[in-house]
Amino acid sequence: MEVTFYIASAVAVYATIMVITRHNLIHALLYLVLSFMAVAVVFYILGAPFIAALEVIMYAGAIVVLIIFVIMMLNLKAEAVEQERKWLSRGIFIGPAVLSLILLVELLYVVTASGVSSSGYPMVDAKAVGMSLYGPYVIGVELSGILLMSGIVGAYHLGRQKKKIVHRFLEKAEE
Amino acid sequence: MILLWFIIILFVGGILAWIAEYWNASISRWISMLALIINFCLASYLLAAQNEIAILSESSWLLYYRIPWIPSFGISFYLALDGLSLVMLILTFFLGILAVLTSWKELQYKIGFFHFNLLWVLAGITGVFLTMDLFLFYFFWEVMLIPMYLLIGIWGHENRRYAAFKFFIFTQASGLLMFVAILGLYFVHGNLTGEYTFDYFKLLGTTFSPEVGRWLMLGFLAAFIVKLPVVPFHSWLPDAHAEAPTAGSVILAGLLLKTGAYGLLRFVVPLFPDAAHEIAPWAMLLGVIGILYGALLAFSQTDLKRLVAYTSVSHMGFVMLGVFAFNELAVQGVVMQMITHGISTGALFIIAGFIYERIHTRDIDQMGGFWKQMPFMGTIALIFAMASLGLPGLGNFVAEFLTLVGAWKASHTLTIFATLGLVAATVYSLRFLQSVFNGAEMTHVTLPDLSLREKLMVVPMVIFIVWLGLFPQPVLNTVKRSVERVISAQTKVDDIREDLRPGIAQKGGEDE
Amino acid sequence: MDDVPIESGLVLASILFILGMIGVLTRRNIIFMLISVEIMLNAAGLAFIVAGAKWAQADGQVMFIFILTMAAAEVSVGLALILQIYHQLKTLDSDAASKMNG
Amino acid sequence: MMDLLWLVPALPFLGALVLILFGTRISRTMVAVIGVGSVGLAALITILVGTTFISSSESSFNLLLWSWIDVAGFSPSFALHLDPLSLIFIFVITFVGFLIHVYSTAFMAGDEGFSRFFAYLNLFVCSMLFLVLADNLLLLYLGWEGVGLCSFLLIGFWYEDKNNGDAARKAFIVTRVGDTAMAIGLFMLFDAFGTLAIPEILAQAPQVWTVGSQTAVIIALLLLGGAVGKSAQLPLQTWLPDAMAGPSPVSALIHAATMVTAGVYLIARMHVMFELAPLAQQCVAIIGAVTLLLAGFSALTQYDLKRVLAYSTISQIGYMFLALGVGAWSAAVFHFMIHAFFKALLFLGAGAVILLLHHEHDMFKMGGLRKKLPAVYWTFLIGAASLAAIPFITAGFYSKDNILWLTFASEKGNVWFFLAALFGAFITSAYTFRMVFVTFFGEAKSTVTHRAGNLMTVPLVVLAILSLVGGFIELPHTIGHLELLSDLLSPVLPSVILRPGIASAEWAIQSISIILSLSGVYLAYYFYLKKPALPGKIKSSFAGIHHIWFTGWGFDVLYQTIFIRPFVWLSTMYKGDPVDKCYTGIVLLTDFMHRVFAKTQGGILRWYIMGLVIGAIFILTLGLLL
Repeated sequence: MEVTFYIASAVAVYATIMVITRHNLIHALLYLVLSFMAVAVVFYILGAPFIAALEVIMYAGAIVVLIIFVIMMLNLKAEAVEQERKWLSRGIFIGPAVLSLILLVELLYVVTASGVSSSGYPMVDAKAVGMSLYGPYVIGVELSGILLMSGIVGAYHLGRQKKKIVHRFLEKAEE
Repeated sequence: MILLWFIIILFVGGILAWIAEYWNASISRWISMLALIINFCLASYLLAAQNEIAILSESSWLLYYRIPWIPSFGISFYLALDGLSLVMLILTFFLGILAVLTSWKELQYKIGFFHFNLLWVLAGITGVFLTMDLFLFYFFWEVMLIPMYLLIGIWGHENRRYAAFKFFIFTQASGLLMFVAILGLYFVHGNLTGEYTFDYFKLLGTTFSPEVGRWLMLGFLAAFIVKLPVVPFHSWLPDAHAEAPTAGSVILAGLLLKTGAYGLLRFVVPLFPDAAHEIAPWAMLLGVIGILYGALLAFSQTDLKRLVAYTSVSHMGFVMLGVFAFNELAVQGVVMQMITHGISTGALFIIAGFIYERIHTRDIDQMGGFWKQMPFMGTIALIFAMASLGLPGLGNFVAEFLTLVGAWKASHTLTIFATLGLVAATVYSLRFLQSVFNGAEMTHVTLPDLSLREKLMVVPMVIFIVWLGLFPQPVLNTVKRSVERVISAQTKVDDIREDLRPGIAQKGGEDE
Repeated sequence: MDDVPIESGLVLASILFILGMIGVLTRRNIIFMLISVEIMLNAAGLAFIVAGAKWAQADGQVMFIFILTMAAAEVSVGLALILQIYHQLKTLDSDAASKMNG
Repeated sequence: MMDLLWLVPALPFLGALVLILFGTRISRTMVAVIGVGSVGLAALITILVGTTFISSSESSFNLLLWSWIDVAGFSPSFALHLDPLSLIFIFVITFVGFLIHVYSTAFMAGDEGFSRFFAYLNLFVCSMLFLVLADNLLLLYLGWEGVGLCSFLLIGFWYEDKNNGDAARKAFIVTRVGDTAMAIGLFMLFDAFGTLAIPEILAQAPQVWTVGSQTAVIIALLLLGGAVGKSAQLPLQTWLPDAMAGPSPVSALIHAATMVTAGVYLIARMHVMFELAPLAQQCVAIIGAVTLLLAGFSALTQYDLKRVLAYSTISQIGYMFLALGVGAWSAAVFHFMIHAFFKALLFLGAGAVILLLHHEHDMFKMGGLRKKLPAVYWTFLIGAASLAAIPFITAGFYSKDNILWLTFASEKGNVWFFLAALFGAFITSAYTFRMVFVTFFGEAKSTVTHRAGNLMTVPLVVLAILSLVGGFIELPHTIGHLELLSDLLSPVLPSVILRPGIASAEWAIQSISIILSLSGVYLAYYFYLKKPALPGKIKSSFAGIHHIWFTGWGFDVLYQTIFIRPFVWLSTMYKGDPVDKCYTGIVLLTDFMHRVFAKTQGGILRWYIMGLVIGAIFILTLGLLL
């Protein structure tokens, strides 16, 4: 089981690295699916099968599909890849890399130094999750609902092609 | 009730004047004129009848009017009139009439709104001079500010926005400090007696620890010395005066500055006698610095209105010197100074306005030899230049001499320096007079001498200033009891001090 | 259910989070930035799950569901924005959309 | 009859008021009638009041007009106080003033500011009368400043010329410096006595202070400051020569006869103060002695006819101060009166000459006017003789001789004062006759088209007569011994105390002074008529001294350097208001900060995230460290 965890972890990390370094969006998305899948495995190992399923359905499924739709709508061509390569110069990595390294070291230190260790995770199944969702967290569920609705409304509103009006507004703003 | 009418007439008059512009701009002029004349007549009636009224109410307060406003916070709509307020009211309405007259032709646009602002400023000033509730006082203090800001910002000269903002920021910042001090006073008094009130008379006897008293007084002082203004807080004044339209300058110099002096007399000294006593030497020093600094700067200005503005700084130094000298002579001098300076500087601004109307510049270097074409205006300018340098026979002399005689008792050195200010005043007044009216004629345009309307404005001012110079006693009598009240607040402190440590107090009285 | 140390799970979450952050910081393409944000959210969710597993409580998973919900809403609105930006500016460069500077 | 006293200042005031209000609308004749008539009536009333007063036995007469100010014990009122001292002054002011007004109607006939001139002149007479009639020092101060104002207005009467304006301004400001000292003196007096009423102060002063008390000395010195400014004495004498820019009648009335002697009046009026302060009185004497010499030397070198007279005025007032300083109060008043006559005469004569020569001031461009202007010549000669103290026949002899003798003989006098006065007398006659010889003798250098009219001649003649006979009211012991004036003044001014056993030397002193004044005349004759080339040579060989004398001992340059330049420099430097700059600094700082922080709102999303990350690192580090 331990080995499975580490393998899945390694896959997740590798896939994520590939995601953030790809020039081609579709390639990146495929790696992203891979990364999510690997994390789903980890979830399963950690005793959360319901969440693992959700991870696959929502992240690897719905969200990635959504992004693919958008990419298709944007109709990006080969030059987009070229441009992406240009944008992603080596120099641009240095600053973030240093910062990230510092942050990573700090996080690792915090995590390992806390001295928590355990073995064998009990299964927390969907029922338990459902019980607590509609028990103590019912307010959170309601709020999530509202959030999702506003997300839908917002996406619809923003996604409309009201080119002319916005254009005039921008022109005005540029004066 | 008559006190309330003073304010209502101005507020309503202002709104009517604004509305009237919709039909005809000149109606709004007449409306504001009428409102001010009614008020002036009412105030004059009170002045004439003050003795009868005073006997009726058996106190130094002639009239009062009080209704609760926000009772849960101890705020009431409380107006009261004594000699000092009465004299200041007369000055307010007199200069108000002049301000309307001076803008008769000068203004070309948004006339109704202009008169609205003008009347509301005057209403604010009237309120400040009348109110005996500190919350209401702050309210009127703000009412004064915003229309004035608009007057400068909308109808001013080239650099008006800068001047208006500067004026607003200075007065507002200091006004907020005062508001904090008012609240502080409110809570200190409330904690002490259990009665939370903004009533001036109830707050009068409040005792503080010296530390608290000092800070609260500084809060009040901040608002008043910025308004007065005292160097180094004067820097808004030259800009505001120079950029404001003539009517605005007249009101600024003639009345708004006086609210600062009034505040010192009415609030700072009676409410915080101890703290005021402590700060007196410094305050007097600031006054003297103001006198000399203003005079020095007035001499070098090339902008006519800025020159006059700096003379105001100089003259207001006398107020500061006199208020903190704490004796009847000096304080009477201060009251006279408030009136005479209002008239004389107002007149100088009006003359500057006349000249601006004719040659469209305020630059002294482009003036000269105007006497030839405008001897009448020259004579008027001569009289007011002499007034501002303190020529005996004109009102300002009485004011300055009383102030200095009083201040002499408080501090010899400072008085000597203040007296040197008279020489400096001579220097700048003569420069003003000579470079504008004497010398070879510099412009080759025809300059019409004063028209009837213009004469109607300046002639009463001349009469007033001469009358105040030769027969100041009626005014002095009117304010006598108010002044005595200010002094008694201070002498009480002196008595207490003397009781506590007689030896030291006596010694302190003798040196300097 | 052998002894996978709790630290390992947290370390994995940290690494993923940092990688996502690197992505946000380095990429200029808005879609990539959005993907990176998803990675970060996912990493945060992972941390919750690990913690929930440690204490054998459902709360961690509940939180993950909330995060998921939020991520979904965010992606939908974010993608709509991307569409608009692309229509307006004809580019996916996030720097080009800096009209809102002070 | 005495109650009419208020009319004396009121009439000229009314005249001024009418002329200011309606001057431009009425005819010139009317203007002249009002201007001259008001002063003439005032003079008439003065004589009436004066005779009544002298014939009555009272020593003074008070007339309260109205209460001026009454605050906390400070209660000066508009009240007139008539005593022999003020009587003499108002007589001189109204009478000489009247003559000068008459003269002015001719002198100013062609001027466009005719009514303005008379308005100012009337206002001046009114102020001057208030000055000398004042019952309290504040009213005196009113008159004091009023005459200063009128002096300013009249010096700058021809306002289109900037130089006139500058001269007027200089006069006002310099005298104002003295006035300020005096104002401080008034504060101290009020502080000490609680009143400014002159009689009360004079009565109380000896009881409050002992002789030489420090406060008394300071007050006396401050009053002296005022006197020095008004009377153009050292060190505030510089304004008077420049003041000659005004019309000649103005110079005659204000800068010779009346206003400049206000200082003399003040000191005489407050003589009790000065007696209580011997140091201050000694200062008066020293100032007088030094001034009379310095001004005399300057007068010797001037070209401008009126400037000679101006320096001569300074010098003669120096004599009065010297007399006051040695305690010869009535001698000073006597010399004031005589000086008013002959100096007014000289100025009017000079004015006539200048007018008839089309505003030519340089006397070396005149010459030979004796034949062409006989009336002016004879009257001018009489005035000059009186100024030079030609013995026995002129009034100036008696008044100056009186001072010379008392300088020597008085208890407070000494030999040095005497020598200074004596040498001054010599210089006086020298420069006076230099002026006469250069102007009226020798070759004619200019053309004269017409002669002075009656309106000009009559005042000249009247003044000439007074310059001759005016002296006979006070004759020295050696000649006749008549003391009309001193007797009149005796209730007000104490008589001089002589040093013991000295009275017999009077005739010797007199003869020395006679010899010196005559030799001064001869000196002028020798240099300017007999050997006209000689002065030029001397002048070129002593050019340095000549320049110093000519420029009035360089006081102007000195004041320019130590007062005016620094003031102007300071003022120009401060023009932009440095305090304002501080506030501008605050504004600039705010603006700068705004710019800096605005940079962070660049709209580049990645920078925002970077900021987030840095914040996270910061907080984590803090958590780790603490």
